[in-house]
Amino acid sequence: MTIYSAIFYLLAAVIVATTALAITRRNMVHAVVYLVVSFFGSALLFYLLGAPFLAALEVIIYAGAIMVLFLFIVMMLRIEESKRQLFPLRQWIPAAVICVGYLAVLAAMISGIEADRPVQIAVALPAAFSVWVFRQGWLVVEVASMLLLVTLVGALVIGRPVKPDETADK
Amino acid sequence: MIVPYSHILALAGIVFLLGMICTVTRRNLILMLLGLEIMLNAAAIALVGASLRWMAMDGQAMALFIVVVAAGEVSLGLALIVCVHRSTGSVDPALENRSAPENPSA
Amino acid sequence: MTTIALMTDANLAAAAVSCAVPLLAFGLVMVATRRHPRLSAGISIAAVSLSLLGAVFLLASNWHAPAPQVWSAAWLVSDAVQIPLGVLLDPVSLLMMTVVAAICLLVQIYSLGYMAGDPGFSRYYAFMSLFAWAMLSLTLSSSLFQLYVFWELVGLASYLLIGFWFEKFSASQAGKKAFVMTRLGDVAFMLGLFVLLVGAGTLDVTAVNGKAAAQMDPAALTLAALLIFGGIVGKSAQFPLLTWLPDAMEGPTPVSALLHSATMVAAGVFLFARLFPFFSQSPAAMSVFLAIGTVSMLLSSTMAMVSRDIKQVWAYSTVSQLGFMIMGLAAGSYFAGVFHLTTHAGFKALLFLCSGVVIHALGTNDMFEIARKNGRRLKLAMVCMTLAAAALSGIPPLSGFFSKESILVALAGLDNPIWFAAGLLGVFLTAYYAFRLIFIILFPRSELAEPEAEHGIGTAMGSALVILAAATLGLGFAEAPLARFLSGDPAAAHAGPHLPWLPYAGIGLAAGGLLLAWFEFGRPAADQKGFVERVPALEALFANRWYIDAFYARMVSRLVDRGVAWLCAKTDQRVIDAGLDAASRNLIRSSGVLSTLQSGMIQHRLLVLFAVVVMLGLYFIA
Amino acid sequence: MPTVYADIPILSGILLVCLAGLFLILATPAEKAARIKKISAVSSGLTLAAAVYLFFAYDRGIGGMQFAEKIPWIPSLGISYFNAVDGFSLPMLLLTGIVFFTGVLTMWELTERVKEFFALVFLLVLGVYGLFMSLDLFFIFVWYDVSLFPMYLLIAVWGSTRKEYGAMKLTLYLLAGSALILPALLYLVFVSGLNTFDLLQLMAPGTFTPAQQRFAFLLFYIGFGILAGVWPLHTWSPVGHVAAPTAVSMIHAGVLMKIGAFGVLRVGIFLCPEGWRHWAELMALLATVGIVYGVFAGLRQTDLKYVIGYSSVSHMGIVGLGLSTVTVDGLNGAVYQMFAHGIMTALFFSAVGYIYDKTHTKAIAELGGLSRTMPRASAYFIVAALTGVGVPCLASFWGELVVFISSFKVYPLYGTLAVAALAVGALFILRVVQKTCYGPENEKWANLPDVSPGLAVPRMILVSVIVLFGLFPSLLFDLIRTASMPLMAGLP
Repeated sequence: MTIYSAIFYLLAAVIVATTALAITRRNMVHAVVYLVVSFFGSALLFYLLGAPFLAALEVIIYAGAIMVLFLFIVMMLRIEESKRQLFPLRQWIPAAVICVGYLAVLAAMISGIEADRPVQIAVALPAAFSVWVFRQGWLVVEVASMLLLVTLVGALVIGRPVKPDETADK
Repeated sequence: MIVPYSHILALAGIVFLLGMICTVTRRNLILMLLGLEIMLNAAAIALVGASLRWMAMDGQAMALFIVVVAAGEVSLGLALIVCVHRSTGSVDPALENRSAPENPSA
Repeated sequence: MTTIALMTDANLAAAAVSCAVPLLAFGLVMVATRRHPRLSAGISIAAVSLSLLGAVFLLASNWHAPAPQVWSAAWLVSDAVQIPLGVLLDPVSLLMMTVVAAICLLVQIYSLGYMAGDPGFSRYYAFMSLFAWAMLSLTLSSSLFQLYVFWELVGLASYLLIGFWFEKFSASQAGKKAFVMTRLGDVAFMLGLFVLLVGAGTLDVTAVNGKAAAQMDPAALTLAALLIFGGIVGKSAQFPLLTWLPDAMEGPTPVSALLHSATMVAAGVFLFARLFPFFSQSPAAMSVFLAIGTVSMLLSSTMAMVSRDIKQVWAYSTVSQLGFMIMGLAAGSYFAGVFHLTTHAGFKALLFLCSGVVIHALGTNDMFEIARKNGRRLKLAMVCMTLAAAALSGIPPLSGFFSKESILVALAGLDNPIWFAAGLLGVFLTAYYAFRLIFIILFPRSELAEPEAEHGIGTAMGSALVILAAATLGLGFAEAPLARFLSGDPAAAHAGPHLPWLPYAGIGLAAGGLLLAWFEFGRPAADQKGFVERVPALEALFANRWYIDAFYARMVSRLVDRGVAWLCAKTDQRVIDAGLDAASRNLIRSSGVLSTLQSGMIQHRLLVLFAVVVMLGLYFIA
Repeated sequence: MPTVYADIPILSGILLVCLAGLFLILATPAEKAARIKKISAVSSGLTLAAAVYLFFAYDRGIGGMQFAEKIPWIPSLGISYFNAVDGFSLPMLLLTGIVFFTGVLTMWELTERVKEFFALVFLLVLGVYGLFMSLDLFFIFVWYDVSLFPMYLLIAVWGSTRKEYGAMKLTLYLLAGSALILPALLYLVFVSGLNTFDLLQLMAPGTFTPAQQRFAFLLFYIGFGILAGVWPLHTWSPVGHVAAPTAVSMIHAGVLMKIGAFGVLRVGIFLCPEGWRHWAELMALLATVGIVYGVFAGLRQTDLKYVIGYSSVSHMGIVGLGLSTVTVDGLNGAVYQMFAHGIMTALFFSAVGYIYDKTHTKAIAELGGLSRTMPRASAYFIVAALTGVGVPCLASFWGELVVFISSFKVYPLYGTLAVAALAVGALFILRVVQKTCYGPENEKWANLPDVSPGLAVPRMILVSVIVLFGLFPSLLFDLIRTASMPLMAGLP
């Protein structure tokens, strides 16, 4: 067991723990904060797995932009905490059944691949990665940018102030 | 020499599972969206791991696009949630629990 | 081939024309001349005259050629089922054809006066032509399917004519009753034909009477004979289907005359005579026929003894005389039955036409009412009626005497004396009820004799009466020639044991009946109350037709209407339909259950989605 | 059986005339009702004329399929536009022509949504014509469905007495039928391995194993049998008859029910003779129950159209009984009876429709004495009733007689029961005649007009057809025989 693997297990524990905490919080602010921690863990994991560029993006976009956006909305809407059962039984039981099946599939998949060989250390330098992406996937990059544009427009349309006569229609 | 790929996959799987549980059980649209993010993140972890395992950059590129899609999806999703909250005053996914149902009982 | 035969053979041409002309008249009247009553009557009478001419021509030209002549052409060819349209000329068909055409013509002439001014005058003549066509074609049919076709058409024509005055409920009811009851017999007839067809392989009349039937299985032969006789029972109003005939007098009186003498009911006896050789191959069936004829004869005589309705008495007497004919035929005397059919056609038509005159003049059917209104002043009608009643009773030298006597001879020849005794009893009862009616009208008791209204009998009506009366007087003496014509042997008239006392017994009993009637109704001191009427229970039994009608009415309403039909209708509504409706309701409800899956709740959908993904994963791994 | 191809595509011509009529009606403004009616009358008259021409031009000496037209349509699936007529379909074409033409004339006084009504009727008849002449299984199915769907609208919009219920019930039943037919068709086409929908190719002996035939025939029998009113799947028919407007009842009872029986014959019997033989006993049983049941259930009805509806169930039972005998006679009788019953019910419904139009009631108890007020209308009614009773020399007698004889030979018990039902049938139909037409004049109806000469035309046509084929049955039997004898001779 190398130091890298020790770091991996540590990060894995942190990610799983914080995620689990995040999804069980009543208070959504808490949930978001725990998830930010989880994403930081993910970022470190990416770094460990040789993707420094993605690690940076994870911090900037996931932990930074997305989670802040969540936080922002949570605070803006001021949703009062639900007094009801956290996990309603009607949804929880089927979910549990599905989980069991899912875990079975997961176990089968893990045992199925050549599991013994540990992955090697390697790094995809940001410059090389970027060149590769723009060479190999320029079309996908364009599509992604188009997607972001459409999302932007969509968000603007949805978020535009509602005129009184339109509410009457609804 | 880090860990076997299977361990990375296991981690991604467990995180995905947590996200899934969050999505289907929490009766709150914001938390559902959060669960979705968790699942996307789990997918990204699996892809990055696979990228390292096979020493190819496709996995990382895929993870990059996942981040892009996640960003877009969250912004649109949150906008919709705000919209729903504005018209019904609730973020419960079940229709009947909203205050101004448009279509009572399916 | 047949068209050539039609051109060259005078007999065939005459037969075809005689049959077809009334149909043309029917079509013409229905389509073209309904607005012109006199023209319609003219067309119809001309057509039936032509038929009579043809019939007389055929009779004369074949008088010495008793060998049957057959022509036939395909009417319908399916595969195994082939229905020919043909003409069979033999003595019985020729005789019957002549009788039918003659009576039809006389009745139509008579109707000129009787039906004058009726709003449905044209329709009446159209139906009369239809009747004539059906009956003439029936007599000449060469195969039994063809005969069945016209048999049904005769039923149709009588349905239309009995219900001619359809505004009267009783008339339409009687028409329906006649049709349905004879239909009941016809079902048996048709089944009998099927059995015969399966067994003998042919329905050609000559073949059935000849070898074809002889090769049949005896049980099947008896079955076929009994079933076919079912048709005769229906048509000739024999027991147990006898009640439609008395009701059938709801039609115009000339129609009754036609119906009772030469057409509808005679068709039954004609069929018996037509298939006589076939029937006589099954002694078991013949004895059943004998019993049915006897029962019908006696039952209807008793009914006639208490009826007050003049037409009804003659109707019962028709049933009884038909029973007599069937007895004669079933006893094995072909000639006796056919001869009585012929003479009966004459005097029964006369009886009805006379009654028609009386009814037309006085506007009532009730014999006591007629007596009170001085019905006896209608001299010609009363003379003719008395003459015909005497013929009916079998008083010599009228035609009825000869034909009845030949039947009695046949009956006397049977081993079991009970049939002969029943025949003699029938003779007595017939004379009694016939003269009961005559005496009641001739010797009115009522002091309330109303001043007689002047009613001239038109020449049309009168001439018909006179001709028929002449026939009644003279026909009896044609016995020997007819016997020779029908069976090729003048001695056939007395095909039985030679009993010199027999005519005297017949005459004696008839005279006895007459005297009893005189004693109770005719003599000045009589209180006009019959011996039956002194026993109320018996009278009720007879007047209610032995409750046969009530039994049928109850059967129809209980068993058919409220029984099977109710069951079927309810099954339809409550079981089949309701079952399907319930099935569809349950389908809707169960789809409601399924629709809860479509709650619109996004998490449920996600659950399903994940479940499917997981299941797919399990599937691909396993 | 030879197949004779046509020089001039008359069969397509019939379909084209229907289509042209349909489009002309659609192109005419809705206000010009008179013009729409004229267009309808002319085009339906043209199709009738073509049908009559075919009837007489068909070469009975050669027999087989004649006036054939075949154009490949989707060769990769083996679907072709294949039309031809034989001794079975020609009477049906003639029947359709007569009922169509007279039905259009009967609705001459219609005022409500004239354009849509006639357009839908044309669509309906287009499907019916197509089905009768088509020899391609794919097209048979398509035409079948084309003829079903206008029915719903015609009843639901122009009907009476629980019209939505009746229309929905009818549609559901008939669609259930087509849901059985389609799988059976596809099954046969695929197991044959011939990659063709051509009926004549598929019907070659040995194409299907007996087990396959038994399976497919049952589906066809039930599927088409629903349309033919086979007991116990008949309940849609009285309800539908009652709800439908006059012309639709005429076409519905006169032609559409025949499609069911014709489908059993053309598809079921042609393709699966072994299945036919195997299920014949069941067919005979159901048909006999239908015959007996129909007359008894009819006895209890109080609505004029229900009475006719149940008599139809009974009469169609006779058709079924004929088909079940597996003999030439049975087939002949059944096809003849289909034709005769079609004409008869058309006359029945046109008479009842007139009575209903004027009196606004179909309740038997309320009617009465109509012979005095409307002698012509009741005369038509009586003629139809007598035909229904089975009076000789009116068309349907011959069909019944031949069916009865053939069924008596094969199934003595069923034959006997069917004949016995005749007596009850007479009772129930004549009772209705007595209660509606006879009796004293009813003041309620005293001022109602009788059938005008114009409206008498279609009814007179029907009456004369009944009498014509009643007096000369061989006109039709000789034709049907050209188809039934080779069919039976070709059976293994």
